[in-house]
Amino acid sequence: MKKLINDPEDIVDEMLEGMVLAYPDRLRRLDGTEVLVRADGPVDGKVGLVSGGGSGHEPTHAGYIGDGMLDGAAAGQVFTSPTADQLSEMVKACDAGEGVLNIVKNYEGDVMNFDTAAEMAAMEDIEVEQVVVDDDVAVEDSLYTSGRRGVCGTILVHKAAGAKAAAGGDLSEVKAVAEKVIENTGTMGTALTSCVTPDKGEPTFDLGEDEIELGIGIHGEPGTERTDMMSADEITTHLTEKVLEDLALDDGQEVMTIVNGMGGTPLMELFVVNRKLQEILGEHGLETWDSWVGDYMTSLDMMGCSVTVCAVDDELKELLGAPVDTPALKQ
Amino acid sequence: MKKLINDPEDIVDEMLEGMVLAYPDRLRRLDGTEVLVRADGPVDGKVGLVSGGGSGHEPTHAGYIGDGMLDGAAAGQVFTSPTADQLSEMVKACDAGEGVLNIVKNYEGDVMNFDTAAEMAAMEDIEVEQVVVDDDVAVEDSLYTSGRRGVCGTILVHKAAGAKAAAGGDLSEVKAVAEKVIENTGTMGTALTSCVTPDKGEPTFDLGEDEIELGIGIHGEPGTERTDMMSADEITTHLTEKVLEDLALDDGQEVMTIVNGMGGTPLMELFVVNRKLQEILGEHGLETWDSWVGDYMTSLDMMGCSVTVCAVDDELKELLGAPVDTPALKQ
Amino acid sequence: MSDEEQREAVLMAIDRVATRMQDEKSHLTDLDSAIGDADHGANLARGFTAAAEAVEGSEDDVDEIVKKIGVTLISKVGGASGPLYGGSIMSASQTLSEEGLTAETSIAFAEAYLEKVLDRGGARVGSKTMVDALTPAVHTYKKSIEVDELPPVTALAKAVAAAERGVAFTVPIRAEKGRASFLGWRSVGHQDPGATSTLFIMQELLATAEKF
Amino acid sequence: MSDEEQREAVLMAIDRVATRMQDEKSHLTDLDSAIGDADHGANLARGFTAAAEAVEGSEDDVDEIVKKIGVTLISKVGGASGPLYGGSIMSASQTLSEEGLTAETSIAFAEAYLEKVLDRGGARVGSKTMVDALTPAVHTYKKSIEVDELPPVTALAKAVAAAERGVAFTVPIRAEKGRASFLGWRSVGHQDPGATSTLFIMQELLATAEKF
Ligand SMILES: Nc1ncnc2c1ncn2[C@@H]1O[C@H](COP(=O)(O)OP(=O)(O)O)[C@@H](O)[C@H]1O
Ligand SMILES: Nc1ncnc2c1ncn2[C@@H]1O[C@H](COP(=O)(O)OP(=O)(O)O)[C@@H](O)[C@H]1O
Ligand SMILES: [Mg+2]
Ligand SMILES: [Mg+2]
Ligand SMILES: [Mg+2]
Ligand SMILES: [Mg+2]
Repeated sequence: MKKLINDPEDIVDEMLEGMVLAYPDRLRRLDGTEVLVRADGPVDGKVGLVSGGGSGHEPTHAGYIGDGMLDGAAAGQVFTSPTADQLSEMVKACDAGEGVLNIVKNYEGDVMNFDTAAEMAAMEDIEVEQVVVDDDVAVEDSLYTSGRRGVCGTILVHKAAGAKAAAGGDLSEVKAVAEKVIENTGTMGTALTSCVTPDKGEPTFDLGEDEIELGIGIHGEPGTERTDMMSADEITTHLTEKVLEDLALDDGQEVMTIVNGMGGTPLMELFVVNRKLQEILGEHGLETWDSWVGDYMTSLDMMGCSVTVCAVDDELKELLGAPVDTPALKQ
Repeated sequence: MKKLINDPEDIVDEMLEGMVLAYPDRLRRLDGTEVLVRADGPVDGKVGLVSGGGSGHEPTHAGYIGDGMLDGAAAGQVFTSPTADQLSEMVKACDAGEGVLNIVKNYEGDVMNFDTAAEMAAMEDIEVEQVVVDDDVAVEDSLYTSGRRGVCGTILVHKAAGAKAAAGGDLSEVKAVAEKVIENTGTMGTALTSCVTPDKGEPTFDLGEDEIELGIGIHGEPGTERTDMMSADEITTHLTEKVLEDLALDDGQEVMTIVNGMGGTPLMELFVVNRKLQEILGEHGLETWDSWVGDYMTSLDMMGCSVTVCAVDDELKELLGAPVDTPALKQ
Repeated sequence: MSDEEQREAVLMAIDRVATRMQDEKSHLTDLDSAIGDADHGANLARGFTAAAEAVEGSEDDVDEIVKKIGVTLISKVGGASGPLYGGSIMSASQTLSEEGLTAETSIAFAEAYLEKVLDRGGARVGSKTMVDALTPAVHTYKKSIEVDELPPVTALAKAVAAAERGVAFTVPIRAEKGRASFLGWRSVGHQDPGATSTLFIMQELLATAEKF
Repeated sequence: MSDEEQREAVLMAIDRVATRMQDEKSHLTDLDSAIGDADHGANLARGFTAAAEAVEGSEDDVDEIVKKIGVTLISKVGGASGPLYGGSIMSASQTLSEEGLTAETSIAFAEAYLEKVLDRGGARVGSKTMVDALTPAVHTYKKSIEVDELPPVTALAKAVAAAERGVAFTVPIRAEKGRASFLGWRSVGHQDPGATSTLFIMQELLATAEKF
């Protein structure tokens, strides 16, 4: 394993320092924490929007701090949920008196720590609401699992809820928008290679030269199924059909899509996937209102991608299409 | 090798299709070519700005088409210069009567093909000027080489010249700005791994587990020197000192910087590099006016990064800081 | 045990656990690689080392020391295991506040701890989590003292043996909780990292108890 | 040779070269991996295959056919070798326009081709490029016919042998042109891909000539 790192123990700290140096006008670090907040926050009269989770998903989460999106993001150790005390510091720092919405991805660690943080914040009379994103259609939501994971669809939750908050929505309205996106979004991913965590320094799982993992998460966990290597078109078909099956959309439905790179896959290949994705959507009678292609929610250096489809109505189109100005997303 | 591709022969074509599907309002493909141009181009009264080169550097080149940057970009096969006939089609399509500036990276293939294209366009009475970017300080410019390579600094040439053209500069003014950036910019890169081209399907060069290449280009060519693996701080120091030595800047000089990922390196690590880069600049008495961190000019899935430093004055600050609206760069 | 001895025992235990987690760091991470995200070793090594440092040389009562250990784990471990280990230790520390560490309070502590883990995580025996090591250990400990009237150290040794069987039990079953649950049937055949670290902690508690 | 025979010879030659480039694709790419960017094989296989297809069954005069081959290479190869091979063939095709393919015009063609490569690329003998294979071949061919008065096929065989030595000569020297020049001293010890492909082309020309 070769990485541009010093001591693996320092990587999150040094990354955050490097981020603040890159965006000194935009980001501020809360003293003694791994939390970044808007340099000009909290924003008067606006509901605070915070997110967070393990590191290694960059530009998620702190890359989405800014006008029209997040007010704060907590960075845990690589793939490890941030701790409850840091989360509660973040919530406090992002409250302008209008309350705070926690956007949590559905992992037990994240949920348990955010829950505790919400309790701590409530004790200081901060109004806190929480939504749990679980867009990953690869995992069946049953009594026998801890539920579907939160993956790349989370970015759309940040975006839409962020736009609603920027437009002056109150906490319950912002939360309702977040939940609407969650209900209407599905994602499925694949890994061609395992990622290598700085700490372990070796691939998390072994994958043969002719194998891929389908239904991969974003934490270097193995996928739900291992298959033979396939062509880009076959892989895209597999991912997209699974997502569409889950969403069960009506003919003529407008959607927005993300082809998300896992970190180690060239942008070139993501466009190849997008080409097939759009073709399939057309065959299903769906209309693409907007499509994003790039690295939005990564898994360190993992090669692979995920396909996200979100059914949009007029409200969501307005919110997802609204201006946003963050290090990682501007429109 | 596992990649999200169908037939390696089709990858550039399919990538371009996928790009146009992702940005239908922004990009248009010239029929029968691998050239993308502004959907709303050529822009009346504006000098045309075009670039191009081999594919595999995404988001370079077509990702920078748009308001305030390029009017057209030609995509060659992977790491292979586009052909002269395509380049000349592009030049024609991007001329609004005010002439066209070709921004060429200093590789013999690119230069020879762009030269031929310029001759072809001149025969049709299009005013064409050309600048050749050679920011790579790793290669000594001597009688015994084909000169310094054009690498990530090219993005800043696109940006400044694009802003000048958008502001109504005439062809000679736009060219002068491009040359000013070229004179004031230096870049040096490192590879921790070789890239794998779709065609060959194996690493272009072998690199041991404890070795890295310094002075790497962006075409998967081996670097100028092979050394033992070092820490992020040591690597950053090595790259930055080499660039600063070449630029020989005065105390107090303002600079803008890019920490550019080669494609396979997580953003997390690029921020770790940025942290040290900014520290070193401070030690040299330089002032960072702006800093970019991300994948701007890649080499497929290569792991590694480059450090670019550009000395800026008031004119360049205005141009580099001007608004821009392209798929890959917005500000 | 005197107050002084109790404090010494707790401090020795946390030191031993911290050292053990450092030693087992890559072992635990390997287990977590197979069915999780390859961080369990780093999480616990970081957390218990910080916890040991946080209470080093403390003159507090044992319940305060134990609480401090829990709080430190909460703020240093993160992930799923942070709130489970840290939160449950913190919460269970209340059982020691009146009488310190006795045979009775140690049972109360173990029960409170198990309850909190079940509460917070929602796992049950057979979910392929730390609960599978913890439950038989706590049940055996309690029964050995209360019914069989064995001395606490002997009871603890039996509890460790029970935990061992719990760890082995996690191998052939399918995960229902934690990241391993995402794997579905593919989780079968792998040993749960959290159950394993629970066993290691208990082994260190036993080694400590044997010195007193 | 009759016009018909000339056309047949040129078409056979381009077919053979196209097939050869397909066969040597990965060989050339491997050479380019070591000191370039791993695309020379793909570039030439793509280009010469397209060129062969472009002129297949053509009824044109040989100079037109050769020109078409050059133009197709220019628009299909790209990179450094596209303008060098394609542009030089296109430009040199003029030497065949008056009298078609004769011993004299073949020398003129070879010289014009070499001159264009030197002109466009700026390399010289010893720059570690295709020029190192081309120069001795062209010089030998000319001298063998004009001075030694050997028949063209024999002269071509000598030229191929000279090109072989040129290829070998590229190994121990440092590159001054092309991507390999970026490597500085590290280019020493590697064989130049473009010189190698030049040799392959000449070998196919010889094999074709031997059939007529
Ligand atoms: N809901 C739960 N209830 C009980 N234990 C759990 C639960 N979820 C996870 N665990 C335990 O936590 C362990 C994983 O811890 P760790 O790797 O540190 O956190 P994470 O899974 O967030 O990366 C699992 O092996 C399992 O024993
Ligand atoms: N300036 C030059 N003059 C003559 N030959 C050159 C020059 N530059 C490169 N070449 C030849 O071209 C070959 C490489 O061709 P190719 O790999 O197709 O293009 P690129 O270098 O653009 O990838 C080299 O091996 C060399 O023989
Ligand atoms: Mg984790
Ligand atoms: Mg090339
Ligand atoms: Mg884990
Ligand atoms: Mg090449």
